[in-house]
Amino acid sequence: MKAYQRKLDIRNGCVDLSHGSGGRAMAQLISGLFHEAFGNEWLARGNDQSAFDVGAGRMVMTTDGYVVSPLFFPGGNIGSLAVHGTVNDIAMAGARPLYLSASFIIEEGFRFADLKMIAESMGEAARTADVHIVTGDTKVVERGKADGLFISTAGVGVVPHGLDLSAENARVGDRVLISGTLGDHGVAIMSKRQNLAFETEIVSDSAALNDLVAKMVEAGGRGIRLMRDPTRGGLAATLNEIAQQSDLGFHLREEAIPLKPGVAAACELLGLDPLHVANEGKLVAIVAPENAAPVLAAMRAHPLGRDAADIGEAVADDHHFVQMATSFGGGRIVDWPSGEQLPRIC
Amino acid sequence: MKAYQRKLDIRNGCVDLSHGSGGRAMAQLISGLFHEAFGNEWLARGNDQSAFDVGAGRMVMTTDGYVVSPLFFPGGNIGSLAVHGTVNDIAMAGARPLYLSASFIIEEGFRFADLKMIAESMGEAARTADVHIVTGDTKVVERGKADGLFISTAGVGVVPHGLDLSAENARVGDRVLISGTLGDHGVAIMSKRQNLAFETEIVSDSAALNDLVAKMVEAGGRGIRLMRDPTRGGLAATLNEIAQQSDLGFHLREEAIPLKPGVAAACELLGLDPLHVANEGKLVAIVAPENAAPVLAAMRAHPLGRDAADIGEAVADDHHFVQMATSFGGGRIVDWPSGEQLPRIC
Amino acid sequence: MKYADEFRDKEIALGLAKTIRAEADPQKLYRFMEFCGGHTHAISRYGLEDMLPKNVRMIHGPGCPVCVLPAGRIDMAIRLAERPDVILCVYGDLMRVPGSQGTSLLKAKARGADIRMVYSTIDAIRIAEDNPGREVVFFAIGFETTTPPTAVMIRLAEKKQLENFTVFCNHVLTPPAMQNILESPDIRNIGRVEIDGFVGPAHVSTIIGTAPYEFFAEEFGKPVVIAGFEPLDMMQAILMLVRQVNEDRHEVENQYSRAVNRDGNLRAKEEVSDIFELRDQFEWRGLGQVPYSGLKLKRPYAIYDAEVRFDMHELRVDDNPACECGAILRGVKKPVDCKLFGTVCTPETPIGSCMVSSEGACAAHWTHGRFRDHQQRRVS
Amino acid sequence: MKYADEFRDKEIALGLAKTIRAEADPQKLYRFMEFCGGHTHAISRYGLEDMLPKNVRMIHGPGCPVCVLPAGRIDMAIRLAERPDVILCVYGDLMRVPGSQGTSLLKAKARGADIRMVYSTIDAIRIAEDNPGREVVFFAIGFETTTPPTAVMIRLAEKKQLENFTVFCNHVLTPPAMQNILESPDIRNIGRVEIDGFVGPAHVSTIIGTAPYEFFAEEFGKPVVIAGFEPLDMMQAILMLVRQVNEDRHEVENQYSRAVNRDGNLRAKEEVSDIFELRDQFEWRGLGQVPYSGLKLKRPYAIYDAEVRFDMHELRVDDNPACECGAILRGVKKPVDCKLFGTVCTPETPIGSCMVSSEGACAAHWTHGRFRDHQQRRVS
Amino acid sequence: MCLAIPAEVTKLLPDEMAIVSIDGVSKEISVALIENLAVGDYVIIHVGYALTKIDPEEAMRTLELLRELSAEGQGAAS
Amino acid sequence: MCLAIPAEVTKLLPDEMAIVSIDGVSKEISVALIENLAVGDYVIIHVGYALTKIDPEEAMRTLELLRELSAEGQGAAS
Ligand code: SF4
Ligand code: SF4
Ligand SMILES: [Mg+2]
Ligand SMILES: [Mg+2]
Ligand SMILES: [Mg+2]
Ligand SMILES: [Mg+2]
Ligand SMILES: [Mg+2]
Ligand SMILES: [Mg+2]
Ligand SMILES: [Mg+2]
Ligand SMILES: [Mg+2]
Ligand SMILES: [Mg+2]
Ligand SMILES: [Mg+2]
Repeated sequence: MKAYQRKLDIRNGCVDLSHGSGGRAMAQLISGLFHEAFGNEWLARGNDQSAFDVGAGRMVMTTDGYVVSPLFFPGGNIGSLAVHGTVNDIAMAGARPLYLSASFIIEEGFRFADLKMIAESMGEAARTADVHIVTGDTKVVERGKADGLFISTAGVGVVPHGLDLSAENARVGDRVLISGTLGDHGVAIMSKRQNLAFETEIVSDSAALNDLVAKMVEAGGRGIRLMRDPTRGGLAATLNEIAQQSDLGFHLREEAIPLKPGVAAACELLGLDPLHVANEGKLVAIVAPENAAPVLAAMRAHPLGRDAADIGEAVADDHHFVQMATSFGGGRIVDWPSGEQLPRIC
Repeated sequence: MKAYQRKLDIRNGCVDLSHGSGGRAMAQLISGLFHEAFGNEWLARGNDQSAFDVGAGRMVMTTDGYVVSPLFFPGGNIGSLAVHGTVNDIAMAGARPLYLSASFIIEEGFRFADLKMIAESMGEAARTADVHIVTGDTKVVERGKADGLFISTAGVGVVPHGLDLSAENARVGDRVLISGTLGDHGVAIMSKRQNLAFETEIVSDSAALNDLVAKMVEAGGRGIRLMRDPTRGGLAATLNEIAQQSDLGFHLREEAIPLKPGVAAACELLGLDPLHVANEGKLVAIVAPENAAPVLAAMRAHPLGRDAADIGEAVADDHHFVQMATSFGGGRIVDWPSGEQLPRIC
Repeated sequence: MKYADEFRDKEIALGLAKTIRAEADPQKLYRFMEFCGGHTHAISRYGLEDMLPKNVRMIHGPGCPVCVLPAGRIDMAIRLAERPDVILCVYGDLMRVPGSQGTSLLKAKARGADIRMVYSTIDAIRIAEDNPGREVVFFAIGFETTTPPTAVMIRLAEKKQLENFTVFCNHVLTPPAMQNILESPDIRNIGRVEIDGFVGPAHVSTIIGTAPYEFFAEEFGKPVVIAGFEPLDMMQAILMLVRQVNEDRHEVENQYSRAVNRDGNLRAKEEVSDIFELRDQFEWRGLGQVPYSGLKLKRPYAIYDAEVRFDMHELRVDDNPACECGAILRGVKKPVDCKLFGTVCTPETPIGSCMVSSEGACAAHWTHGRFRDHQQRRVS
Repeated sequence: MKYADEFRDKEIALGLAKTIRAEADPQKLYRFMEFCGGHTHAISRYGLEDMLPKNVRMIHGPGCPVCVLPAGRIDMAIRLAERPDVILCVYGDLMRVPGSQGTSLLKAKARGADIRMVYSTIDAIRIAEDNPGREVVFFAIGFETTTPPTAVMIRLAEKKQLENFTVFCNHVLTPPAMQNILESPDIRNIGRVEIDGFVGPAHVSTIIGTAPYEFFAEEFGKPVVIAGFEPLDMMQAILMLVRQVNEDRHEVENQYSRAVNRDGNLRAKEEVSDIFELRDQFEWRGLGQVPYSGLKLKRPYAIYDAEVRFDMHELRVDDNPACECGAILRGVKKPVDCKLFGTVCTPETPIGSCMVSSEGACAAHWTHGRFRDHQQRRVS
Repeated sequence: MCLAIPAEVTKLLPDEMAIVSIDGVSKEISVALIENLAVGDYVIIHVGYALTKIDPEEAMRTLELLRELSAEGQGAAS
Repeated sequence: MCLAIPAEVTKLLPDEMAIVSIDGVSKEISVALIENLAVGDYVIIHVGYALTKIDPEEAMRTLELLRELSAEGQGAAS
């Protein structure tokens, strides 16, 4: 391509409406900022779509929109999150994530410097997860019509032969494994919200779990019934969903659930249940009892599963309750979160 | 699934923050509104990703974000547009679109009734285009942090063996074919913008072009070098892009370019160049000269290509100019649009 | 967490449970009301019910200031927030509380009212400073615990000479409500279950002290034990109540001595009495009008009173007649006795006060205890 | 489009081109300035240059009110728009016009200034009515064509008693600018190309009529032909100018008689003279200070004058010294003679007035005519 | 400068407003600057205002003249 | 009701504010309601205000009593 007039002023410049209007300014933003950060052969061809070869088999596809606020948080930013989240939804099917697409919706006035940092985080997250961002789109909306930046990523991957992980696959007697401590992402985010502002060492757990999943599949094979990443709504929402879809219930042991003291403290401060708080680098696996031990061992051998734990089992229950033996010695339900997670005073 | 408490009040209700927070309200919105509208076996399984079988070969993937305002416009709405646009980007590779994902970013206060209409339009557009919306995501942001509704769709499809359409493939001497009248979508949208408000019979051309493309590929085979849908930035941006990527220039004949009188009039009124105005159901095909006639015939035989025309040719040009012989008899450049398309007074 | 974890010890709990079982007379029924939602929450959160003998039964009182706020006051707040000049600042708990006809602050916000969630009254002051052209109203709710922070905020607004700042005051008092439960005329319709003792408020008592309960224990002949919100605090208090009943005493005892004394927080009480005065009566959702149970701003502080500045008029909304909250709060019925429980009425779409916050009797049972209604086998 | 399509007829054009070629003396050079950007646009849009003989050369004048607005006035507008109380209403053309240091209204908007694009002055009135708590300022620009709509709007604001509405007036007049081109002292530095005749404004003349050019034709001895903006209008006017030159006449002729007469639009002129008066001088980008070339609001309308209400101070920004606009506007140089053309200066990032709107000489050449600089073969 | 196009008046409205039509595109404009306007008249519109009426006879005369001038050229050397 | 948790005062700030810490989570709160506060004290915090100081001796005494009462049960019939 011939040089476009002046270079983007990354340090001081910001996105304006001309960067979304299909003219030279947009082409410059895309090639000068996004392609540079994601750099790969597919984007370089400059088409509105990208092509790749696949072998015959089973593929999975997923999408998620990222609207996190603040955009930068301890442990990551919206860019790395947008890669991890979508990679993880692919990985939860036991699949190997391959290609991602990225759709950017940018509010006018957004600083190039921030956009570049975010794009670079995406590029790095993609390289680490061994996936490629092969196609994308950029829209710019007027000030006040977005919240800085939204990213929607979609992803595709391939499932190893014979693997069919799905929410209806849990069976009574299956074990519930969790890959590590809960609530880190949600607490890291909340610590930076203006009205809550508290200080904590907790950083988001945002990470790509595909490699961990590969090791688990190796160890557990078809004994793994299903996996899910407990994001919005936390472990509570995830297990309630699975209970409904698999038509059973769960019994958990609170003592077994890994939780950082700082996360517990922040949740007490805000009146939130850590089981309702979002995670972005954790997974729940429902595993046949005979495979639980090897899968758990494989998890613990992986850096992202060091704190993995067996936290309970699937039980027959027409009411689909997720019950929990509290660490105090009683029993309770772990219900869906109701509505937005708001800090409580009561 | 067990019944969720009260039904969504589609007629009077609206989205609030609880519909994006991972709890029961969100599950209800998704199953009660989106799944109903898109209804298919993949969504019914309720996973965070969907799996499907593919044969070995070449696949394409694309994404686009839709931020159109107003959301409802003559000839469609953001929902049908989000399907057509992504289907078309797949089709432009000569591929058969198969599966779509949909990411919704919704501003709190958005009316269920509107959301339902939009979802139903998406479902219908998908059925017409013979694609399936197999996975999705819903986020809700605070009032003032979005513009009602944004949709990002991604899509995958398969390319027939031996076809490799790409922007760098144009050759000197190739013909430039366009599938119909230009500017209909942009003018239909602008006619409903508050400050421009004019009345016109023009409706958006928003449509899925995959069937048209299939017929063209049948007729033209590998003589089709590349196709592109002239969306944002219009025909001007599309041809300038291709000129740069294929390292050549174009010569167009203005007389040959199909244009509705109402579109021409609206553009004169606003001081816009119709070649800069967006289309959502048109394609440009760069075709080897010997294949141009059969491809054009195939286009004209299709309802979406009735007004197809041969509007010019690719020429050698180090400067990558898109030149045009005006209908008045002179010559001019058809340049990229510069910045946002703003109505002019001068 | 120091001063919390120690009071959640499972081993101590197991022994304490045995002590309670040993001391509770199997021939007797012990019906204790925990007034506070904090205690209700602890019971359900830690599964305390599973650790008490069957004849020790806890009755969940009306002690959640969010739950007891009547729909009419929510409607008033919504009407205020819908004014384009107004920014309404609220504690997060209030967002889902139902007003009339299925409305709520959450829905009003979705429809365009400028409603901001705050964590502290100090945030509300900051919002007022940041928005000089707008009217910032703080939606004040809460018992004696939450009132002093509102008082401090009004002092601060005075000091900063904020002219765009007012308070919509909904502060209420606990002793009149406890009294109402035992003697309100409604009891004739609802019936009454004998209450054998009260677990008294924890954090309310840090402010008002234990003295105010003395009249109460004497007048009604009921034992009262002030208890902390940790589960061992609760169990100890229950044991103390069992002992009082067994010994036929009705005294005020203080289990929560690490934070509560007889006089309370004098400085806080003084701030409150400087700024607030009693209303003749105030409506409690589930209880109806309760005399001398609510606070309003004193005359000299009327410029900070949103009800004065915006000429707000009392709105009254009848409670849903099918809602059994009144009977539940008085121990006559249980949540499952209500036809609406878990069908029309859930935490997502609460109908009555007991379902509104996670500390209401119905919400606590729905969220944490419901499995017991269908119990096939015990979680262990 | 009636009254437009007929005047774009290719067949007539071909004959007319031949007539011009036949009548233009090959020994002579005909240098005609079209004052108006509308004419410049028609030339480039329809490729008129390809239809004229080589010795008939068009010089693109300063006739685009957007282009000639100096950077200082843009800076003033941005400073105003950055006030949180102000909503600035502008015609879309203005958004990309450069102020100092690479700024523009588009960028100011991106950084948070509340700037609204309007199509008509009537929209600005509506915005003022819809935002009673804000100050709505209309950024008025334009020649005699665009001034009457501003006048009507001020009348309307008066009638509606709008108190939050003002006008930032930048209206300018064409005859003083035409005069400046021929006699300004700058010419000594820039040098001058002889201009043999003027294509006179089309729509400006619908308002002011042809009379004002009579003094001009006489004083400077230059033929003037008022022409419509359609390409055949232009070609006819060029033929008429060729004939005047050949016959050594210097008259005002009216090619655009279907819309223009000698007196113009009396009602519009009256509205304008009621409300506006001349400034002593006004800066034009590319031309510098031009005496009696700008308008301001008369004293009785000062309450609608943003410069008065907001105590705005004139900001002066020097033009980029490398920019050759001054010479280009006077016909001494061509866009390609400027070192910045197409490198630093493009329509996306314009440096000088001639690149600002699509009607500027440099922008028109970049956008539509550039291929001729590298022409290998003729488009046909 | 001064983008303006011819449009037909199709309806007169109160408050000196009118509807004009251009090849099926219709728009509300102000006619406050025009006297004696009738439906069927053509006006030149600019920034939502009619600037002047078009004189149909003059238009026809110009067009005839254009044809003549063109014919002169066609008759002349090619 | 009245969500409140124990926190350690780690720093006193001007304007009757202070920093408290709970297991590594620290937060700025108002201590306008408390007299004679020192770093190292534990307070009960509620809606960003300290309501009262915790008396460490009373806490220890309660805990001892709890252990005794528990031991009574452990000694009693199982
Ligand atoms: S379930 Fe709902 S309606 Fe029934 S008593 Fe409880 S709060 Fe009232
Ligand atoms: S190219 Fe730009 S800098 Fe050069 S003369 Fe034209 S406007 Fe001025
Ligand atoms: Mg997903
Ligand atoms: Mg996900
Ligand atoms: Mg795109
Ligand atoms: Mg997931
Ligand atoms: Mg695309
Ligand atoms: Mg596209
Ligand atoms: Mg999702
Ligand atoms: Mg495309
Ligand atoms: Mg409001
Ligand atoms: Mg402003």
